[in-house]
Amino acid sequence: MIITLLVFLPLLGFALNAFYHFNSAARKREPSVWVAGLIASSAMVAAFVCALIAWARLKGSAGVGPVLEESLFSWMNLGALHVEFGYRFDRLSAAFTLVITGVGALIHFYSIGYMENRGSARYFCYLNLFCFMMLNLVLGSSLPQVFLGWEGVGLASYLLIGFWSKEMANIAAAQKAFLMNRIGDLGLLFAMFIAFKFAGTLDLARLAGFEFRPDVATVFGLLIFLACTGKSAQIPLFTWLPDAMAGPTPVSALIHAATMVTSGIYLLARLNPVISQSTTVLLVISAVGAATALMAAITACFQSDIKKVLAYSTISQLGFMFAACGVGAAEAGVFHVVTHAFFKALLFLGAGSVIHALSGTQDVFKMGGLRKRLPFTFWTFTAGWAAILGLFPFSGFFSKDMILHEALVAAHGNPWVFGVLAFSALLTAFYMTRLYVLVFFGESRLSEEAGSHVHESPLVMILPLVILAVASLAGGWFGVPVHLETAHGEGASSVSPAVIMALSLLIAGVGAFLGYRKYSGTIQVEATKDPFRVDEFYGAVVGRGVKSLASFFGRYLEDGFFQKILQVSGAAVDLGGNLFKTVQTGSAQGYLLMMVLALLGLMFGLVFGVNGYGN
Amino acid sequence: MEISDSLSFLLTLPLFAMVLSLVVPRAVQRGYAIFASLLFLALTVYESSGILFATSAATAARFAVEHQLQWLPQIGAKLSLRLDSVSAWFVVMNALTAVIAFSSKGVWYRKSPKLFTALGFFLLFGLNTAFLSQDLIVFYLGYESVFIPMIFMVGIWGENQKASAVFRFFLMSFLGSILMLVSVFFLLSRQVKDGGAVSSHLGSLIPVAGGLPELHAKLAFFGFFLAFAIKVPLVPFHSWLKDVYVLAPFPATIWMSAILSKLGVYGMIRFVMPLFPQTMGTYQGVLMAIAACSVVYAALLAYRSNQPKALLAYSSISHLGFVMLGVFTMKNQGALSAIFLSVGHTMVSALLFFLLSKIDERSEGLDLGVPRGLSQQFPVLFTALFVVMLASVSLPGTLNFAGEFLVLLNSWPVSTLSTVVAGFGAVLGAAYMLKFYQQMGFGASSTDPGKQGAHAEDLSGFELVLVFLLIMAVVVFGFQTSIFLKGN
Amino acid sequence: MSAEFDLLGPWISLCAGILLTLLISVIRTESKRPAQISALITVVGTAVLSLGKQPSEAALVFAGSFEISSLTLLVLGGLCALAAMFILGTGHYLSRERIHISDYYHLLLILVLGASVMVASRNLILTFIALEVMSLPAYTLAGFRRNDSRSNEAALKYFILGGAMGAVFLLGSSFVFGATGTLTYSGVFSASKSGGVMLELGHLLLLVSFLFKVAAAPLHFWKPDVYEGAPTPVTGIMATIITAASFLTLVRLIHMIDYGAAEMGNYLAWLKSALRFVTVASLIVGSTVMITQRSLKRLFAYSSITHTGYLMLGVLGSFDSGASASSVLIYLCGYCVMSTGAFVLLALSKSPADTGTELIDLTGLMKRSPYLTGLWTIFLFSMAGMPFTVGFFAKYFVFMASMNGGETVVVVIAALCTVVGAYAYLRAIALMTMREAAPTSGEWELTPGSQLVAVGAAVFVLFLGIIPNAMLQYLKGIPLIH
Amino acid sequence: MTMLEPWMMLVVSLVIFGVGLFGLLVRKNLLVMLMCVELMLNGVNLSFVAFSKIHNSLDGHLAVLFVMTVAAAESAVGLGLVIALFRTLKTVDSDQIQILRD
Amino acid sequence: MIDYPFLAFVAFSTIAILGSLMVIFKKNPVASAFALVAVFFAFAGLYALMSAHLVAALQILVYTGAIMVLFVFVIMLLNQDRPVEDFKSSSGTFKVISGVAVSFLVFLFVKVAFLARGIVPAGDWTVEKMEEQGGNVKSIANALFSDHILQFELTSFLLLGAIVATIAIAKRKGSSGRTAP
Repeated sequence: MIITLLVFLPLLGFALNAFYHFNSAARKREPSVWVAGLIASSAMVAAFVCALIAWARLKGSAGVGPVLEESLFSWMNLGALHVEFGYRFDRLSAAFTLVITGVGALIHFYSIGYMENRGSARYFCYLNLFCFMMLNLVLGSSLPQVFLGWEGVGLASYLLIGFWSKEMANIAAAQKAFLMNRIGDLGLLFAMFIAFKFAGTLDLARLAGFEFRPDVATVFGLLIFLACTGKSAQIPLFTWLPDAMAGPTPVSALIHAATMVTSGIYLLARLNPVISQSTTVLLVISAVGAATALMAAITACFQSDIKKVLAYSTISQLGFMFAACGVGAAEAGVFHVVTHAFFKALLFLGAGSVIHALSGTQDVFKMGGLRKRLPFTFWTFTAGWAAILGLFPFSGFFSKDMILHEALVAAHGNPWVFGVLAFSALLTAFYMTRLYVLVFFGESRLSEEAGSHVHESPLVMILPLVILAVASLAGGWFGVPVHLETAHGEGASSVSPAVIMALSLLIAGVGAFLGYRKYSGTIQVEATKDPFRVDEFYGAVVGRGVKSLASFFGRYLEDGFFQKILQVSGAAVDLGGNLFKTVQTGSAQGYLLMMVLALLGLMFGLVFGVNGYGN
Repeated sequence: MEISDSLSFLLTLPLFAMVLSLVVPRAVQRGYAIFASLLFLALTVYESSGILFATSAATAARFAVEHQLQWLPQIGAKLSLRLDSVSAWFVVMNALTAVIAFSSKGVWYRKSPKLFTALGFFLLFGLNTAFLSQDLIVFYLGYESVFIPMIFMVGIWGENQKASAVFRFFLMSFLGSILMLVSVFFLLSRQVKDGGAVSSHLGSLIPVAGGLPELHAKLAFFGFFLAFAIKVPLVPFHSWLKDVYVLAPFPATIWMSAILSKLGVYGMIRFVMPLFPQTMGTYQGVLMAIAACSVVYAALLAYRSNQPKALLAYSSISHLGFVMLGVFTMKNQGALSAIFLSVGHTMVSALLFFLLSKIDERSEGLDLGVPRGLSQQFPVLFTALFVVMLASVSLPGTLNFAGEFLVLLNSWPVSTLSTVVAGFGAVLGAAYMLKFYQQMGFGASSTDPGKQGAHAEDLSGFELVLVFLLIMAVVVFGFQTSIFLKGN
Repeated sequence: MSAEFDLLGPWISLCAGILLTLLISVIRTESKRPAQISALITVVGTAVLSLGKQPSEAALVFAGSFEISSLTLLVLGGLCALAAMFILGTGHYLSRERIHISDYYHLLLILVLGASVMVASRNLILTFIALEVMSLPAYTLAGFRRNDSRSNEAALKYFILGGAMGAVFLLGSSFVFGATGTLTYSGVFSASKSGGVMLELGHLLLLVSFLFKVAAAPLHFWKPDVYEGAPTPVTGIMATIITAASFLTLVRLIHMIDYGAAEMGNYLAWLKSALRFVTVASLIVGSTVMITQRSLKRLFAYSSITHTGYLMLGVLGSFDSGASASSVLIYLCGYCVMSTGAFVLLALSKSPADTGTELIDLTGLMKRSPYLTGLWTIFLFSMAGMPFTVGFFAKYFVFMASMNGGETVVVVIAALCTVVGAYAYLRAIALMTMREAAPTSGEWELTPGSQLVAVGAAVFVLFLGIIPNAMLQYLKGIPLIH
Repeated sequence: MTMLEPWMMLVVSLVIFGVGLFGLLVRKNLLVMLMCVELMLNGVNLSFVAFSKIHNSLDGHLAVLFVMTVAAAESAVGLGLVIALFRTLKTVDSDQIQILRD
Repeated sequence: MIDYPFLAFVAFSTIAILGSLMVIFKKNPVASAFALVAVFFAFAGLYALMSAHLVAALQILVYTGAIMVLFVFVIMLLNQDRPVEDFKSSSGTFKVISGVAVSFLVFLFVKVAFLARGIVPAGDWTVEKMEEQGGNVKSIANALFSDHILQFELTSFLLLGAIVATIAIAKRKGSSGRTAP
């Protein structure tokens, strides 16, 4: 029952905190952040411990694909459909579970400091709910259960992005995230229907072993991929992620960097055997992944909000992972998920620490020279920076290098993908260095007021930073956590890993150098811009489209046509009534004449019609 | 099958309660109504517990009860009531809706409370007659008699300008139901022509309908279909709905959206499917398309509505489109999923209107404009509203998700296109429900707390317990689906 | 013969009552009460006498020109009961309108006598005389508000058109007589085997005159005007007693000729389509014009045209078989009860006579008198054919009869007209319950007698709407035609 | 033998009926209209007697007797109604009685 | 040989038709009434031609003697003995339609009435038989008081009703009710 316990611990935290929240509300008292935070954090720590125990058991058990299975109850049984509610813990799940519980626990702790004075038990409720849902996603034994987690994390994300609900902009961002995710979710929903129709099962293990018809496999794969683009912010459904930065920064770190957005990778990795059945799907995935990586990297270079830069960076990194999955090297993608979780969480939390120190300022052009004033933050951020650049021996080096290598050598590898990814890596180095330099080096550009309050964050925030910094440094040495089937040797070309490593380091160096050159001197304030304007495009086409369709229906059908039908039929009856009334002149002789005419008609019918009289 | 006359209690008790309500003093009228309906709910659940809690379809079938009472031998109509795994759900939902309706916004008890309670119990009676009857004439009687209390509830307690809405509601419903009656007559006359003994029992009409020539069957089918399509409503036949939902007092809106609409669903499952399987099969594609269009069309209009009640009204149409999609699969599993989703819809839409009525009580009235920023002020109320809203957008883990999922799963092989279209409706559903919640819940508070007087406190007491229990039911049954599916 | 005279008892008692009432009012001229009481006793006694008798077989007396059967006794009893209800329920109206004179009661009794004999008649001349015995008091009663020109107008219109149509009936009788050489129904029946256009023409003329009496479109024009102008109780009497008797006579006239005769085949087929036209026209005209009306009496006039249409549905249904059209009887029974209730209520309106009672007078009635509103609602719903009222079962039987007769399209049209008609009734109900009272809306008074009648009728309507078994059993056992 | 045959009487009777009907339609004086009703009834009477003659039957004669009685009663009532109308409206013109309409 | 019955028929029917036309075309109601009297007399002659002597006698007694007197009395009572232009007040179209409709009606009636030529007598009450039974009057009286007694009795109520009705309706204003309330 260890897995079940592991999943339900956050739910327990959620329930306790919910009770605490309503209890305090009823007594008109502010709930204490420390109480709420400790409840939530201890639930997460306990879950992490459980995850470690389970991991140990998994290591200990023999067999090719060691799995821990726990079935709770049967969820839906109808006809051929049998959906069990249960959990499966294998290597892939284990990697994700450890990240979720581990990084999650750290971020919970961090939140206690970050949310002091502004948070409440509600916040920790949501955070725990998120973890519960995320664990369901990665541990669920069947697709509906994955879907439960899938939509559940969307819900938690919605709640947390809109956490500060007095600002309507935050609510709008939250809604946008939820809706774009919902569009993606449709893909998963439809994929389930197809799976059930053709495979007759929704169980993940059985499904993974099922051989689909080629065309079905393509459609299925594309639908799954659609779901993944929504959740993992890939083209075309990526625009919600930058807006999602409206939530508290720890949330961005946990949900929108480390865990939730990577669930697309999880699903692709989980269904890798099915996905791999169609080369079309793989091609689409790698192309979209590479394109997203490049596009987001370019956009990140033009952002001035510290969190937005990180957000685009996340999208870009997710693009790397997708590209890895697309070329048929899902384990490289998963590896990158893990390392990325460490260093991106670290970066976000560092950014959070900076924002916290500056009382909410997020514009990098209003920072600068914080190296001295926030030493812990600076050093830990440096670790994150190095990791994302892929500098040896930081974890990013290993995973990114592996992806670049696989892009060339994997079964579905492609030099184009490699090229794009490499260029993206260059840009990554550039914009991260830009950020790094703007925040921590140079002259202070703080406003008077913000400058006077700058202070290093409390221990409860620093400690997670340090731990994550260590993880970012060491994470890569553990190696690839999973072993998925990857066909080697049939790749486009075979290149030595060493060459790629060197190339990768070179790229990082060049990018960092360029970034440093540009931003180390006098700073020109740059306005934020979105070179691709995808968001505007969606707003103009999809948003306006739906609205105008709705108002078209509303105006011409609902208030128009349907009302007209009623009015016309009413008017027709009324007209008939008034028509029949016109003979009601009040003149008795008029009536008599009408009756005589009626009689005459009847008699004509009788005499000539019936009897043919007179023929 | 067991012959029992305990079923007739399900009809006589509401009538008894109706008569009693005319005697009960004004001051305790509301308490009486809630108490009596709760008692009736308990009785109903007890009566149908054998079916409800059966673990397998076979067990449920064994608990099915049929009760026959000679009523109108001259026209071959019998009071043959049947409580089985189809009708049991609707009967229970009916009793439940009465509880919720009576507990909703209490303004009605300021004006002729006795009449209102009496009408409510009459409604309960009429609906139970319709849900239990296996005899088409008796079914029609129940089906049609439901209009009477509804008209008066909307007409007497409704908002201004309600008369034309009432007319629309009544005339369209009546048009449908009378054409259904003509279809029944048609079948009966056919029976006479075939030389059989006249009986309007479903069982004896099925062979008659089966023997109809194709064209006749189509026409007869159309009569039935129109009645139920208007009642549900499906989209081209829905134009009565919005105004009457908006203008009706909250209890009436709850009744209409939660249970009156189910009459259509029930009729389609219970009568149309067994009577006209071939015709329905012929038009299946069209029917599925209509259902899918209902989903999307109503969702778009809900998205466009700024008035919370209108929005919920359209959302009701939209969700019922899913239900009908399940019904039109014409498969056992599809129908079962549809019933499942119906139950979800009953609870969720009743709760939504119930909570909206509570918001209405606590603000200056919804007709004066949508109140804003209330979630800070009434955290419990809005949390409940949020959870119900999630159920309404069928978030996994709720009853509605399981229902909707199974419906779509079953409709996918039958008509993929319709299912895809309906799926997009689900996305829109999320959009308008979020808008609905955000409108009232978030932002800066628009109401002056000083103005609200006695109703300024949050949801509490009986209302809270009721809402909590219902929400728990929505969540628990979202996982414990076997209670509905019974291993079918 | 003595047994037959025993069966004639109810009629004799009615005649005796008429004379007694006359005598009493002549002797006690200073008060109108005795006449009212005497009339009431007469009709109640006659009703009891006639409903108590259940002859198993029809007896023809007076050389085959008069039929004593369960039907004719039922009709006599029923009409007397309706008359009793009106006598009891509308006395206050007569007082208010200053037409409360003994003559009113004589005329009413003579009217009932004529109506009941008309249905029992099996001889065309007797039918004509009975028709006039019924009609002359009706013309007069319609003009009984003598100081009101509207009442005079109504009476004269009714008289002129009724007189002309009486002549048409006679001409029809004459042609039938010419074609068959006899004036008794049975003689015509046996002679009709040979057919002939003269017989057909005569038959048609007979039917036309009675279609006029029951106001089937397109012979309905008189009805709204006469209804509006006549004093309300008289309108009620026309709507119930006269309509019921005329309709039953119409049915008997339709079935006067032999339906099995091959020579009549063409004619019967044509006649059926003509009646179908009349049915549909009555339904459509009645229901559509009904919704344009503001005056309540005119509304009920068009409503009764619609009801004629529904009754014709029953006739159409049983046309081919010549079978006993029990659906007609059932419908009439329900229709008379609910109309009586409605008109008794209508007579409670204290609106000035020169404007008549308008729909607007109902506005906000629920606030002023929930009791009255409840009664109105019951009758109006029954007219609309809502469940649990007798109106539903009445409609059930005519629809079903018509459907069995293969008239599916007509039934569909009738169903649609029901919806249109329901709108008109619902509008009245809506005015009562859903609107606030307007300053112009008229007053209503409640009197004990009218309450008794209205509540009784309402109970009857509901009772028969829920447990109609006994009534159905009884009425189904009564053959309309022999 | 005579050329006179009963059907000739019939023609006369029907023509008189028609003339009465026409008069009823076009005359506005209520008294004359009542006379026209009498004309119609007389026409029918003649046809009854003619048919009676054709059929060698007595029924037609009897019918005429009754019709005469009815006609007398009817004209008495009709004239009474005209008098009542004259009292309120001071007219016997049928065009004046068109208050009730629609 | 002169066909006297036919000549008489032609004369009477001419008088009847012309008289009836005068009834409707004379402007003065009194003139109409007198034309009507002429028509009634002509009818009596026609009845006599068909050996319906009782009917002929009653025609004169009842119609001319009773009904027409009543008419003339009422005309005088209401001061209507002056020419009225009411025939002209009717609209032309109305008259034309009425005329055409009535003509067609009569045409159809007559067309059917021609069939009377082929009718086989159904009864045996020939003139000769009536003479045997004691004459036209006695035969009719026998029938009237045996088979048609019910009609006869009912007419008494008809007359009673008519009397009551006429009194009730034509009474002077203000005397509604035997006792003014």
